[in-house]
Amino acid sequence: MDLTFSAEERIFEQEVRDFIAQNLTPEMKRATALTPSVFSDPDIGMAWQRALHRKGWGAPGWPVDAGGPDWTPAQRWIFEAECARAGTPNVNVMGVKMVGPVIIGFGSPEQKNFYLPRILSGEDYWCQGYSEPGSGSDLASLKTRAVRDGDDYVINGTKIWTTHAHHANRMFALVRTNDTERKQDGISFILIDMKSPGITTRPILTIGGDHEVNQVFFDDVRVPVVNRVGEEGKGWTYGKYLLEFERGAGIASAKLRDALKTVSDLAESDATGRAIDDSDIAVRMSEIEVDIDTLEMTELRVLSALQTGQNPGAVSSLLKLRVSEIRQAVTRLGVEVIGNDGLYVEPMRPLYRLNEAPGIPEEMLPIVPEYLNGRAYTIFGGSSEIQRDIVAKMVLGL
Amino acid sequence: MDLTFSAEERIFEQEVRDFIAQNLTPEMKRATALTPSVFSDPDIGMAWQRALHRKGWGAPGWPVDAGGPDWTPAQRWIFEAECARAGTPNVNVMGVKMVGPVIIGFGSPEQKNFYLPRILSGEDYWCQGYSEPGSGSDLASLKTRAVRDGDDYVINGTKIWTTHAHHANRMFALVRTNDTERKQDGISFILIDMKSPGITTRPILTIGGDHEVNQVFFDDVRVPVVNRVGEEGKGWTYGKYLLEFERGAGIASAKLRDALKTVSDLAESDATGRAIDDSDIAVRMSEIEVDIDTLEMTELRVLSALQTGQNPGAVSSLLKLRVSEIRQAVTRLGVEVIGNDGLYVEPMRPLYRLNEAPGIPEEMLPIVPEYLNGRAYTIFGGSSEIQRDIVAKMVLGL
Amino acid sequence: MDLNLSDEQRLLRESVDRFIAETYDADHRRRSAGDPLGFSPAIWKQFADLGWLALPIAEEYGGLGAGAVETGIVMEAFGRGLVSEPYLSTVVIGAGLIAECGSEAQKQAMLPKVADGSLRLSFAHSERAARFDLAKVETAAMKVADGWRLDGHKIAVIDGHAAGQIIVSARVASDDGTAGKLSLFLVPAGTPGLTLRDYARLGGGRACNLDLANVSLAADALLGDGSDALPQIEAVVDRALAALGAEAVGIMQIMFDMTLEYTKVRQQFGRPLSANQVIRHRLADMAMHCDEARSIALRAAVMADAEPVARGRAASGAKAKIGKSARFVAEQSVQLHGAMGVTEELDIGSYFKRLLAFDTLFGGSAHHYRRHAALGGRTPPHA
Amino acid sequence: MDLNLSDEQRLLRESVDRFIAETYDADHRRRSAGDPLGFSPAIWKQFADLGWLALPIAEEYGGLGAGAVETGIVMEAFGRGLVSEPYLSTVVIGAGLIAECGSEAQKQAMLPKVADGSLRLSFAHSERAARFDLAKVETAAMKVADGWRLDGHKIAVIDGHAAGQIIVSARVASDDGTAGKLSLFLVPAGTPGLTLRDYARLGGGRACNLDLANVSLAADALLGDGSDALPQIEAVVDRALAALGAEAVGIMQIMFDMTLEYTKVRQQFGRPLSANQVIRHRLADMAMHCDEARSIALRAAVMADAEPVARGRAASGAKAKIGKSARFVAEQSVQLHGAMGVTEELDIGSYFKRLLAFDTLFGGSAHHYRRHAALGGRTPPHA
Repeated sequence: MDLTFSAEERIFEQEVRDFIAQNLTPEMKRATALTPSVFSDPDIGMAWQRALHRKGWGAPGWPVDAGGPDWTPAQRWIFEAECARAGTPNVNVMGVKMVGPVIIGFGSPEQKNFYLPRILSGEDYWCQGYSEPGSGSDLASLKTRAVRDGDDYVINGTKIWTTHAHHANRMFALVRTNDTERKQDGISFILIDMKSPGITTRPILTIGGDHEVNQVFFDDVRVPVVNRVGEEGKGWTYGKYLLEFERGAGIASAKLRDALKTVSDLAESDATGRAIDDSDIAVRMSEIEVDIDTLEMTELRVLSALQTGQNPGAVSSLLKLRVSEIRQAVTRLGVEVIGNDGLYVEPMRPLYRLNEAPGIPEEMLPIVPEYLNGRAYTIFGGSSEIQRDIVAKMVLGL
Repeated sequence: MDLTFSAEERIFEQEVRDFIAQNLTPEMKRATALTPSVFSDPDIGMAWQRALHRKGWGAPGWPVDAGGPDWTPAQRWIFEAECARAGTPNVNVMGVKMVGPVIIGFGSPEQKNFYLPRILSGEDYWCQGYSEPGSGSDLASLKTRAVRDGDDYVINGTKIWTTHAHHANRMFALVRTNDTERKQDGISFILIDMKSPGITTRPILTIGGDHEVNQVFFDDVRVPVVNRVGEEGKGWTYGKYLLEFERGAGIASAKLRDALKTVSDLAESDATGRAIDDSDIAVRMSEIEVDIDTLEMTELRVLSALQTGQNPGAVSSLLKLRVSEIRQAVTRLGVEVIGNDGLYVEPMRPLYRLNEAPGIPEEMLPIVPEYLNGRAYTIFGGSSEIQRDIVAKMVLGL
Repeated sequence: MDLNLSDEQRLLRESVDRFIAETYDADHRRRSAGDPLGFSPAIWKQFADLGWLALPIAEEYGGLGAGAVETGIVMEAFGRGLVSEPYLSTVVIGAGLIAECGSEAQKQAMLPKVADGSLRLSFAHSERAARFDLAKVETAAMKVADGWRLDGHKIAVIDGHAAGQIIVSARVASDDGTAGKLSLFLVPAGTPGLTLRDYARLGGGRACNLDLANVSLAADALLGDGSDALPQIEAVVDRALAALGAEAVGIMQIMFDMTLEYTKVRQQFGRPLSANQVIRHRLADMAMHCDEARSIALRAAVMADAEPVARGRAASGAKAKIGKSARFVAEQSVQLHGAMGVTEELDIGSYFKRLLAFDTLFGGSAHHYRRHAALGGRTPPHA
Repeated sequence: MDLNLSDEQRLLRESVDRFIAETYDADHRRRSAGDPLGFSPAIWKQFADLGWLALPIAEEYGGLGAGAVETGIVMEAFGRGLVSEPYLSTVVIGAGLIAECGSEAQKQAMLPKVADGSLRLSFAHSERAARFDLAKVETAAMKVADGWRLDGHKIAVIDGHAAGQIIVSARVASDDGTAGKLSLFLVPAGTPGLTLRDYARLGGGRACNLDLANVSLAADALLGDGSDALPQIEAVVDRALAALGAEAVGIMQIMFDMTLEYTKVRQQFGRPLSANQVIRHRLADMAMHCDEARSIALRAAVMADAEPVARGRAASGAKAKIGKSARFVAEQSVQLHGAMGVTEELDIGSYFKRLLAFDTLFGGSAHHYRRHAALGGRTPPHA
């Protein structure tokens, strides 16, 4: 039992480091640091996606025949850890990690041939149309309707909390194609061109002042039936597959460690009057660091099980809950570290393109928006209350 | 708006202090300090009851014609606060505060004449027969049965968690006299002589090693029908009255402050290596002190409302929850203050009658048992979970 | 012993409650959020007319001679309305410092103007390196022939842009080169060498950073007689903490009320959110936190004129406890509002930010529990 | 990178699990609770026969040369069984100190005896005034003509009554009167001047206070060469923390399992406790805490031989984190067992006390988070 990587893995680690050193520009790094959101703006994120794609690393989780790099679980770990440490931008996860695997699993040959290369290359930018006003964590209650008319579906309704809909040229959506007794059975999974007539987008500012999510309206939007993935009425199944695909592949500790380091660096700087000399802040820094150590060990336990083909079991279901709580703890500590400078509000976005020097040290700018926006960690993607319901039922068998 | 007492109230305060100075012996004070339970042993508690009775203060909450002292809410506050500060023993609350008010409210003239003076004088010692094995917080599910036979009820069944049943000569109990659709309707309130044939008592040691509670078995125990209080089948109503009687009269902050002072004194002593110099302990001491300040203000707000005849409203319903949590926080801090000496277990009871000097400073002896026994604060008398259910329903209207 | 409101206090509460309900709706807030002034001079005038600006000022200077309890009544309602007028800066802190430290002439000159609404004040004290240590001031004041010269940097100067006079704390350089006494100076807006960098403040209103470069002041700019002003600053900040606590209570209560209502109305999985036991218990806890905050804020107000240790412990205890409670109520209000809670579309987000700003101002819970312990003789203040 | 158990480790786990399941039932515990020895010499012999006493001892001294992971496997099962045999005192701490500090002759003389079960050890280090500061020792050792003289008082000497040799820490008086080096001395049971005051230990087993009054020891009673032993004590205590963490994980898991089962079976208001959402969520949190404790305990074990800062931070981080998690799981297990949970009638109470003792041993969460921060260069250790 040991925590060190093998010689081959260390060679791979060096390859990742070299790649990052050659491709991560100072501008990309700074823009990422100054983004108070988990989503990088496309100009930053897609530049990084193109670099990854040139190297053949455009979609680490995909099978080889779809264009994936055929990494072991340990290699994926190393890649994610090095990216987090270096502060690389986030790519379009809705493409690479969400719709991509669904198309790979259930798409037609034509869909695979058309869409997958465009995800890898960064030509397409995807958004996700799941939530609707009023649906909340009860996703199956969705009401956006797709009615068959010849070779098209005609879509009417609205989606909300649509991350980067204002940047995306494509959306994958769950829509109601049938009224069935069991609500889940009437849902289909459909791919929509965002330039289709009848689509309008309304920005929603987050509590931190960022334009990240939107409401999208569909007014007699025609989508060819061939854009449906898989069978009609099976959309719910594909949506769930997507969640399972992600399961066990979660590598959150490295990013959290990087986020904590940002806060720790601030706390050790004169800009905060050396907040770290406040014993409360020092001790809470340790508490969070140990929580991240714990999370990392859990992730490595899962990884070890995966490496030898075992099922990691219940443990990975518990991770989302802790990850969101730790993220919130990091952002909260950040706010306390910057003290009075947390009163400063910078309304302009993106922060990495401000025209004049802000009233507080630049590196403090994302701290308060990150805390504010981070309240969503325990809400989006199934609230923590729902997650605990699921753990009780699925993991504890209650 | 002010926190100071009036001239008359200050005179009363002095009278209480004088009374305590003249009647609280060093032995009583020491025994109280060394009792890791909220219940004083009868030899201590009843000695204090007799002293109070001589002064006419045997039952502060009773009406004058029943033998109460006719105090204002402020006087009751002052009395409780001074007693807590001085560390007086607890009297038999099951008599004075529980069965007494029920007899006053619903008892027959014969019952009042017989029982009330014996409670005041300390001649009778009462225990409460409510809970049964399996009933838990669902009290109405009780099964102990009283069957009418001539002028007697014949009682069979068992009660549990009966505090000081091994000391008491009388029990008031809820028993089932009828099977009714609504479980609550078949319950009667009955007074039982503990020397009746057919009663046996089994001690249950608490987690702290104290003999405080018991299981009591009834095997064809005959109780005269005249020992029933009020109407048959109305016992549930009387039991609820008892809870309401207590409402608004809760003065817990003074005792908590005294308990915290004990821990604080230990923390400032060399016996704990001056635990208070540990900033964590100092800060947590402040946290608890502020919680007690808060509770005291809430109690004084209730008292102010009562003084002017207003209904204190919802606020008092929230108090039990906080009182039990603060109590647990005090006992927990105590354990951390004494450090390694908390590993010492003293199995002998009562602690104030040990034959030889213990292996740790005497004043530390009750600390760990108090923490252990104190886990019951959030369980007995309706668990905190039940209390929150009640607050949501009754206070928030949910 | 009586914690019931007096008749006058009840009338004051009704008056301010009514005003807030009528004036400060979401529309008003949206308008003033975009306003570079950050508050309304017209409303300020109304405050003056209603007597609120005169409340804690002594009667001999045109005030009403009321106390911290009355200030608390006003501030609690201001919290509910997310009022951004510079009341705390001007009336509680500014006028408070002048009353504590000022010479008779200074009091005569300024306090009546505060009371009648013609003078607004601001307190420039915080510096970046000091964090929340009130004694740590590096801004330097030098005695010169015709008065004083000030140099230094201040941050988080609440409402500085709106003030006719800014009260600036500085160390007076002593002759022997040791750190001198902490003194307060009146710096009129627009004084040469004074640069304000104004910004929108978290939770509403505005604040600024302030550079003092070779700022020349007349001899009478010194507030009072030049004795060390730290005790007076502490007294005034303690009263500010009590006032802020009351404001936080107002915010917590309205967030709780809104959340309680929302959970009853909002349906998920075919039933209201409030049908979930977990949410019912959470709401019970929120109710408890609101009530506790109310009690301890009241205590800080009632103790606002007690001797310094008792006053300071009451004020810090309240700031610390309300900080914790407010955080719980605020975070859970957002959580239970779901995705809508984390947008700028609902008021709940605005209240959330105001409570976050509350927690920051003058230091958070950990800082004030530590001060509470230190004032109680339990730990060295630096720990 | 591989956190799967090796085949040997899996076999060890199966063997110790089986032994615990067969031997340590509630009856066994009730018998041994009344026993003045507090453990069973016959079982100790079985431990020796099964090789567990030899586990972490180097092969050249009759051991198996295993590491902290193997110790953790044993300790986790011991936690489940509430084992009261002096394993930690003898094998982890006692043998560990001898291996770290002892001369070759001392190792040769004692380690094989530990491995074969014929020598039990105990570590007398804590003093009342020191609290949990490992460096704070007032017990004095004086060099005398024919050896050493020891005077002082020790408390919380775990398993002291059962030890053939007690390892006593003391300051060696230096010639110039300054505080001398921290040294360790082997004090055989029954040495004149040594008084044990033996008592039942919270959560099972026994401990004692120890008075040393003019205790004369031979020259070779000094463990090792007399250089300051603090670094070695810290290394061994860090390994003890890892072992205790594993023990706590075993206890937490069984408490959780028992509580989960109980809430499914126990009916209130006509349905099982586990039908309540609040209780379901609580159980989910308990499961999470158990799993987190397992991860961080494993980390402390895997890091047990790392360089001192990394090792110390891993050990203190684990002690602190498991302390918090264990407290939650223990308190909630009692809470959910209701009134029966706060009696001596159910095992849950015994496990509860053992976890409370765990939290006390070598200092609680606050102490260890502080050490973690200090070792990370974040705060002075005294803060």
